[in-house]
Amino acid sequence: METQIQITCFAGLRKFFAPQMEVQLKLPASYQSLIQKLKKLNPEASEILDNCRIAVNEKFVPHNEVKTGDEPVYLIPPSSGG
Amino acid sequence: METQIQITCFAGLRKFFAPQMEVQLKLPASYQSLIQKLKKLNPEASEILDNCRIAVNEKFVPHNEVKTGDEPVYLIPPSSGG
Amino acid sequence: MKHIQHTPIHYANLFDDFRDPNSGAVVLFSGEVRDNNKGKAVTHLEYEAYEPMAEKMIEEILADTHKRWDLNKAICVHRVGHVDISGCAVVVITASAHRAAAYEANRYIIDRVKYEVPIWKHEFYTDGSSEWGQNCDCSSPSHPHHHKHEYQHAE
Amino acid sequence: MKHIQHTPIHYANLFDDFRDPNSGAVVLFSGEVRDNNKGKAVTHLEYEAYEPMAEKMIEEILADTHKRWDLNKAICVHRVGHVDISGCAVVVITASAHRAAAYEANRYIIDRVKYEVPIWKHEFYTDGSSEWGQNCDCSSPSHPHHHKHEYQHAE
Repeated sequence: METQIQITCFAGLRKFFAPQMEVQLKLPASYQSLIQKLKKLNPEASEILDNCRIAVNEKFVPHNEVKTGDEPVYLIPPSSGG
Repeated sequence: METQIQITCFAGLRKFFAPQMEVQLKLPASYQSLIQKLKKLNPEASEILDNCRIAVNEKFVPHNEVKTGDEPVYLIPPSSGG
Repeated sequence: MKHIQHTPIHYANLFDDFRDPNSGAVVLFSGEVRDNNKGKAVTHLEYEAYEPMAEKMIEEILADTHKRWDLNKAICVHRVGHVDISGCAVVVITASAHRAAAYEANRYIIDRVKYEVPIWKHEFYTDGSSEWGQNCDCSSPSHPHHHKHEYQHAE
Repeated sequence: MKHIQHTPIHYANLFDDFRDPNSGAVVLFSGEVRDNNKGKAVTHLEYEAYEPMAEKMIEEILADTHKRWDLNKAICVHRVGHVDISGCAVVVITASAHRAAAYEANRYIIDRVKYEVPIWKHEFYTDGSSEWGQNCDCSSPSHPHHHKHEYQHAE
């Protein structure tokens, strides 16, 4: 059974994806596999997706961590503040 | 024959000497010999005199430079600005 | 919201409010919008942030800074929204008894804020185009990525 | 007199006048009067300068700084006369396209101004005594004196 995961995209990622979207993911799954799924949805976004950090519950999670729950995911492109 | 040299003292030097004074010096003489003369005038000023720079015509002069003219001499204690 | 601000930053006021009789050294850094970048004429920037996380991360960076240096005060405020040329995008102010700490801590804060905190600049050019900024050319194979390795998956 | 000032320094105004659309980084250092020094409570300071030489030397330091770093602007203003606690004794502002130059040049300027330029502080204490300041303990045998050797009899 697949779970619906809400994803928020910031900044340059929005050239490739909607600010908010939902993807189906069979849990448990690594965050890396979620990234792979997004790359398939839009191969042109591969480079920026490879450089993104992932945040859940306002904390960064390692890409190889396994996602078990349906908490929303925030994709964080490289910072360019200042 | 001795020449009258005008000397200006700044900051901590004025604990030991007047802001403006005149000393007699037989020219030519090194600036170091002028410092020696001032140390004799007030031995308590020896330490600060050893740490002073000497300025003539708004430029620093080396202590071993020889003074030939009667230009005024400025004694510059270690800086403490900022 | 202490560190992320939607209105213009008045660093002069920030600085005036910063008086501290115990500090002999105050250092202020202002990151400002240049009229050009990488050879293109810039009209203005727009900054976006993932605000709740940006707030928390700047707070943590300031706390880390206080642990590393003997500081009396440190603040950091970053704009979001539209910023004109010469407008202020980010301000860092540090105060310490002696100047080494104020300088070093100030630079440490801005370096970490720029590389770690989820804030992005969108540059608008006179030719009508726009681009999302990068603080460094991360895709270059020669890029050292020291900041990335150090902080990327940190918590 | 551009660099030596007999009236209070309004760094906020100096900073506001400092806008430069070509600079992405502006660093301001303010040296301020602390309420204590070496364990004694300070009431105020009085600064004295050998003004014509101080003016020329600060001008030269700024010129040297422009040779060493890719700066757009650099100013330095030092007070003489009575300065109260938390009052500003000296301000250095530097602006450059990127921040490394602004930070490094700023610190270079204040270091040289403090060690080389004929300006002196007279500290007044709450117990009624006063003392002429030293920027470092030059009489200590362990003191490296790097600044002195480098600059003392220069020119």
